[in-house]
Amino acid sequence: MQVNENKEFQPLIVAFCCNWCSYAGADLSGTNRLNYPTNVKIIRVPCSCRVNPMFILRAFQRGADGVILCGCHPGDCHYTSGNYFTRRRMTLLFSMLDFLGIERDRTRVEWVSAAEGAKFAATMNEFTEAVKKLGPNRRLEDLRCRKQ
Amino acid sequence: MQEAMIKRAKELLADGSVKRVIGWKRGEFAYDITPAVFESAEELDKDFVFDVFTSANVSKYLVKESKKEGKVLVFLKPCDTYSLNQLTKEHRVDRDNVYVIGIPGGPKLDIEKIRAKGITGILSVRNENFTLKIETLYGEETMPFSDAILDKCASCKSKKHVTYDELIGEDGDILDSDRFDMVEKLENMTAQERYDFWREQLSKCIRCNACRNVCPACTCEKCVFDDPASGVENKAAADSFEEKMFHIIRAFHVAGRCTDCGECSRVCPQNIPLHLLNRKFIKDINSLYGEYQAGADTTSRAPLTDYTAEDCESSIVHERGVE
Amino acid sequence: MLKISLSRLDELFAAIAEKQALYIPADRADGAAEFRKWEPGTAMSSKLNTLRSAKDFFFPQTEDLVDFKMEGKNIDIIDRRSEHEDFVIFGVRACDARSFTILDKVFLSEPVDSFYKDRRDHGTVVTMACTRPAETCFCGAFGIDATEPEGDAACWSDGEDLFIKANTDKGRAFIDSISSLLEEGDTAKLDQVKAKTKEILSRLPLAGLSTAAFGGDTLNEHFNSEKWGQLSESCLGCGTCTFVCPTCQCYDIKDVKTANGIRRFRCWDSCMYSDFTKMAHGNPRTSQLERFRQRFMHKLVYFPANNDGEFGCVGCGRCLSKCPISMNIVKVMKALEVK
Amino acid sequence: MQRIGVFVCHCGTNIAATVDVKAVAEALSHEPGVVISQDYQYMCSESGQNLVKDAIKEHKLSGVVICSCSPRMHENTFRKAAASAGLNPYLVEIANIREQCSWIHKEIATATEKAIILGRAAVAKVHLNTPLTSMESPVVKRALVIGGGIAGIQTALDIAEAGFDVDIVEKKPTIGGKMAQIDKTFPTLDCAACILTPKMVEASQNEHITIHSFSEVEEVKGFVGNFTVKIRKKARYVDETKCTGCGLCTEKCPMKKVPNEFNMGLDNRSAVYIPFAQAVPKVATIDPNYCMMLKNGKCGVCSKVCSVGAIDYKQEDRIIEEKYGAIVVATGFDPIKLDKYDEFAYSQCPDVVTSLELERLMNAAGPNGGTLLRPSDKTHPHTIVFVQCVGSRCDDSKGKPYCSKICCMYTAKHAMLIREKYPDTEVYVFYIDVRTPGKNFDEFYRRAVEQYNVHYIKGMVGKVTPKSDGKIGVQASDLLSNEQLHIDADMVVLAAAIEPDKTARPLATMLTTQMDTNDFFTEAHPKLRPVESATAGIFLSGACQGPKDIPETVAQGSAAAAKAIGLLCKNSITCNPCVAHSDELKCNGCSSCEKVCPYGAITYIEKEFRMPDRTTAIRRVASVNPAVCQGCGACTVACPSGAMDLNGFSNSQIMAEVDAICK
Amino acid sequence: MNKNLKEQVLRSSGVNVLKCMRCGKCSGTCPSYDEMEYHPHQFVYMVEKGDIETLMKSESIYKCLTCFACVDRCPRGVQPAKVVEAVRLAAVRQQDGNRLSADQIPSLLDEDLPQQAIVTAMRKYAK
Repeated sequence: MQVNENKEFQPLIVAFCCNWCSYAGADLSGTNRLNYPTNVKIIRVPCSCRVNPMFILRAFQRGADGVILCGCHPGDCHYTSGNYFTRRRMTLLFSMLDFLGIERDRTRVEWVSAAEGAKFAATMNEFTEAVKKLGPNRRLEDLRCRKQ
Repeated sequence: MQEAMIKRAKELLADGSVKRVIGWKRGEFAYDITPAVFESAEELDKDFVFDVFTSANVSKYLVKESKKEGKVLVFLKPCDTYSLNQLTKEHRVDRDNVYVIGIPGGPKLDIEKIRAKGITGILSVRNENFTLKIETLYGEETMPFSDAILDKCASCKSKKHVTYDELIGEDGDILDSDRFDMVEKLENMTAQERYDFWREQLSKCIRCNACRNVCPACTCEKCVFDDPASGVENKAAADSFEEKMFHIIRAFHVAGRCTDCGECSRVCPQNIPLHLLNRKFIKDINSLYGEYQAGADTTSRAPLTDYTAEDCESSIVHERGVE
Repeated sequence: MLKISLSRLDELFAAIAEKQALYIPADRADGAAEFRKWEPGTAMSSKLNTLRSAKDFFFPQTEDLVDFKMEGKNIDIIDRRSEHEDFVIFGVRACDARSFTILDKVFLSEPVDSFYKDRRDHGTVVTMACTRPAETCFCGAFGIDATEPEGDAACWSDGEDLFIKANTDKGRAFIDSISSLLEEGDTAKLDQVKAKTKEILSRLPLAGLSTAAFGGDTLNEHFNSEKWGQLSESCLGCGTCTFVCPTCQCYDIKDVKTANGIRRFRCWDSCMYSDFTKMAHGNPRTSQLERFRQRFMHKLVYFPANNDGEFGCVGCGRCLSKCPISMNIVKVMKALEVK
Repeated sequence: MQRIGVFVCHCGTNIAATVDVKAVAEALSHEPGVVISQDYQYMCSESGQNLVKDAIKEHKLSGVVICSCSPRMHENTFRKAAASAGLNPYLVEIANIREQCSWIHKEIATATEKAIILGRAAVAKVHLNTPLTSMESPVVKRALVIGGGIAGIQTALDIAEAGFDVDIVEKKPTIGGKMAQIDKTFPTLDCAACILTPKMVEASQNEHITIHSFSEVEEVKGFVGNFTVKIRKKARYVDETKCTGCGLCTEKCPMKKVPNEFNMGLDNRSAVYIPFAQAVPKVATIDPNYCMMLKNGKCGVCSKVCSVGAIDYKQEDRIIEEKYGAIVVATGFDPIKLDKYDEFAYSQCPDVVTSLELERLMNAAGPNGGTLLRPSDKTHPHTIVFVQCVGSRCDDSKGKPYCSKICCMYTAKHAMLIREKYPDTEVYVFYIDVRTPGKNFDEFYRRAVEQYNVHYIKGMVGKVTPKSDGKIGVQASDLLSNEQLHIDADMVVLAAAIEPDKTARPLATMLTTQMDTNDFFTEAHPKLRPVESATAGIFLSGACQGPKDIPETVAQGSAAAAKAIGLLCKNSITCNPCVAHSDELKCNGCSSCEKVCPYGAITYIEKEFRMPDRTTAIRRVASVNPAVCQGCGACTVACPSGAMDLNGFSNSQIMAEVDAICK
Repeated sequence: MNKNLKEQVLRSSGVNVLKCMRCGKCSGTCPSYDEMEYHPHQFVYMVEKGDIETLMKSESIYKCLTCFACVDRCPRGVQPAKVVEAVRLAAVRQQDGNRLSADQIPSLLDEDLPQQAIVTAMRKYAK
């Protein structure tokens, strides 16, 4: 999270991308020179199902303003069924965060294939804008983890 | 009922079918009852108790007791049998080494609710026609029985025993309970209201771990919150994030496994309605993936280790309820 | 004795709060009482005691100790200590007041815990005598008279007036600071109230509880008792008893990773936890029996052995009402005293 | 203490134009553990790699971070370079500052800042990397083919050709499958038996091939290279080793009223039978449902007439156990049941037949010796109506959602054969679309229309009504002329949809392979790995993977064989070391991980442990087979106690990355 | 093409006409085929094209017996009868164009027509 009084709020966005589809999709949007904001930082995981809810909470704890999880389209998982488990886990996790009053738009799951470079860039642009609108993450931040 | 239970336990001890009996032990007062293991007829006669305050779910003790030599007899209320089934399903309890006698369920009483009426110095509690006569240091007090019922009993989901070797008393039915009403009420609040509600509740948490340690679904050999390698280990809720983190992860870990026995809220020394978090998951699972009752059987696949190609997308969270 | 009419309590609180922070027991939404900073409109709770004990004022559940700030490969060490402001805790019960004496023995003996001492130096404890003890009370067993509480200053109520008396210099200074509001009053009615309370205290279910079988010289006898097995078998190993206890003083020191370094803090620990006093070789007490035994041996044997016979319990009864499985020090004492 | 080297690549100007690479190298040099931080023009070039190798040696590096292009591009390059310099290849991490930074951002300041953060995350991760070694797992040099149709036979022959032993398990008394029942094949119209039976004989005579006919797979355990399979050899009450296939018993058997499944129940066989003349193995089988000796102990004729004493009424099912390195599934297909399509009167009228029944009716070894006669009255049909897409291309509630693929072509074949042999017969084909992609396929269909004058009518038949005069009323709409047609037919032939064999689903469960909702086996990749299942060591051959005609089936059979041979050639297989592993001390044995593992890589063992309280206990703990695990990590999240972790992407590594990014 | 009409027909029928694969089984099974100017499969196709006014003007909408044979037989679950019914309904809703005038009725009366049908017709078409 970076706030500068003169500058527009720049959210910090963590994107978990599965190695086989979404990370390749992100690469493709690079290859095609499709812009998306520098706010987005990608972490590579073998499959979206590797993403533990703990990682998402960890990101918020440490000041991320939005977390997005990208995986292969349902039915296309490299490991055949990983993203189906992801879908259930994340639906329940997001629902719980919503239940606790955390802004819904800070979390998202998006299916991006290795061919969808344009979709990846568009998704990241859109998500960054949505998080920007929400402002800094205050409800799920651990103040002790801020810069001393 | 208590006499019948003691009699049967003694018979089973005497003929050698069981070595030990898990039940409840009388305390100093009317209400401070401790789960206990009884090994002889004398112990049973002296201390075994079954009444309106024997609310503790003793199924979790079977994790340890069922692995000991010899069969163990356990008295389980309907809600407790769900916990046992779930533990059996997860191979935490050796069911073959357990002899289950199903006994009728509640409603059980909550001493805190009696105290909340300002009644103090409680010496004894008697139920006369659904009016509680409470003898105190400051004279006798009365209150309606219904006002003192434990929350978990007030929204009882089932009076049916899902596993037992024999029953004392009648078996009941699965009930239509109003257990999701409060969850729904919260869902209909605004995000800000929900946030405020939980901030107030969770800020009370003292991280005593009573909720976790009493929970029959929390039987991990090593809990992630006690394990420095997990990255979430911590001892104290030093920050509002930590409180949320603990309770979100705990609820998530038992999602699809929680039988909604209500023990977490019963034991919370700070009266945090923790069961609402678990019920939220149960409600979501029921509505999104089909009705599922953890512990109803020992074979079905838990919702989080299962999927269908047609499952809803997580964006459904954005589409329903109140922002 | 000096007194003020109970109807003028708010005036009194306002006068105290004008000079320093004032904390009084107040009811929260769920009915339980807690110490809360007084501001106009805060009503004093009528509950016997607060859910959490008053030890939090001097020994909070978490406390930052030091920051290690990293910049590149350099580490800066920043002391997190700051001088506390003066504060008053009003309405502490006799049991909790005694707990400070016990904590003092731990934290103020050499080496002095400067974090604790700083808070202790700045805090004035004003106690309040009990009139309606609960069935779970057993402070008498530890020689505490609930009608004559300790603390820097003590208060009594006879239903109309609040009487106040200083026990220490700090207490006298406190009374001086509010003397304009006080007047000399007759204690005849108060004496009656005290007598009545004493009578109730003698009738408490736990009134007969005795510490005779315990103390520093009973170590071997109790340590090797066969009863620990049964007593501890249903213990869940949670920390509820420890965290509501006014005298439990164990803490752990932990680090939290910040954005650019480490923050070292301490937090309450519980001897009931499996990783309590874990060392490089592992854990000294590996079973719940040993951990359970540790807690009660500490309060009933080890502590008096090291502190002139002072027991590590004040009989406040919080663990009796809060233990999820209703196992507590009274049951332990009663079981162990039978030979 | 870690000694980490950071190498920032310019990639010419690809990175350097938008990212200040020198600033990145400088910033990362201050990160904890970093002992050297350099930038270079082209890190992937030989001199760039040498830079890394030299630094590893000179600075005794314990970890390497390359800030360059995507790891999907050059991760292996740099891993190999590290390995050649003596550093474990898995101690290398890549920060993707090209595809995910320089190429998408324009402003140098922000792009550089982001590159530093990405580099920092990689440094944080590499701190926690551990050396990983690929495991070797031995390969049993024997293959199992499940299903003895043309797909299974082709696969088995190809594998045997390469010199490996291969077993065929066929549930029927003979191999041959559906192709054996077919009369002629499109588009060449050669006789199916003429091309199939030599292959069947070849299979039976090949020294590398063992045929377990009348057998089924009972249990599959193990993993790629090392499967243990239990096979149930069902009792056929005839000693296979003694029976000569002379057929005397079948002639003498008094029980002759058994519906002959080989001829689709259109005629009868005896209770002891050989399915057809060219059956392999040519051995008799007694049908216990009809044999009077087996049912009530009264008969025994076959035993009396058998000169070699092969009849054994007391024979029981036998279970044999065998080890295999590879398994090929070739369970094939079946036409669907047509009972629920009462608009086509299949159940009411014997002259409404399926295409496979028509094959038998026209076959020389069929019930009528090859003369096409109506089943009801054995008269010559003069008008025949073919209905396409019966049960194919349907809504889920009405039938199969897919195109059965082979019907258009075999119907053209049938129409053509009938018109050729019986020119006095009018043939109508009601179609929705005629689908003929394939070599010489459309030409074949056009021949049916142009040379043989088969009436192709666009429109699905709406109703088929048997009439009292023996005719069959067919009502359909001709969509092109926009009129409703009413044809009095003598026979109606339904192109029934095909579906996977019923045994496929339980088999898929045993093999832990995936199936789609239609029970077709799912290939590992629809385009690039069409003959492998997602489970290593399990290959797919023929129609079990989707509807196929014979040439395609044979092609896939050979392809599956090639894949299996590729596996069997190896003495051992190198496993991906980035696999899950379970910390047994933390494992609860709850089975959550097992349930989400798509590969069946997790099993449970009862193991004795010394517990922290100095007692010993036998506990059920998860054990991951590293040869089978593919490293998806689903189990790591399902595990409540965090006992499961993933090499190369451990909880602590990912959280360190999160922390580094969120600074 | 009338977009509103198409939307109305699609909404009131609840049918997804795009599921049709043009097999013509509906028309193949239709007992009123010969009575109809436009046949069931054409209804589906024309609704898809949005050519609804033509259908509304056609007598075909009154020739459908609503026997539901097409609904039962359709392999794709398209439910052509519901499409016909929806077009008919669209026509009925434009009452002015369809309402019978009183003097038209006698010539339409038929002795074999059940009384109930007449009453129903009155109720349906009279203002």
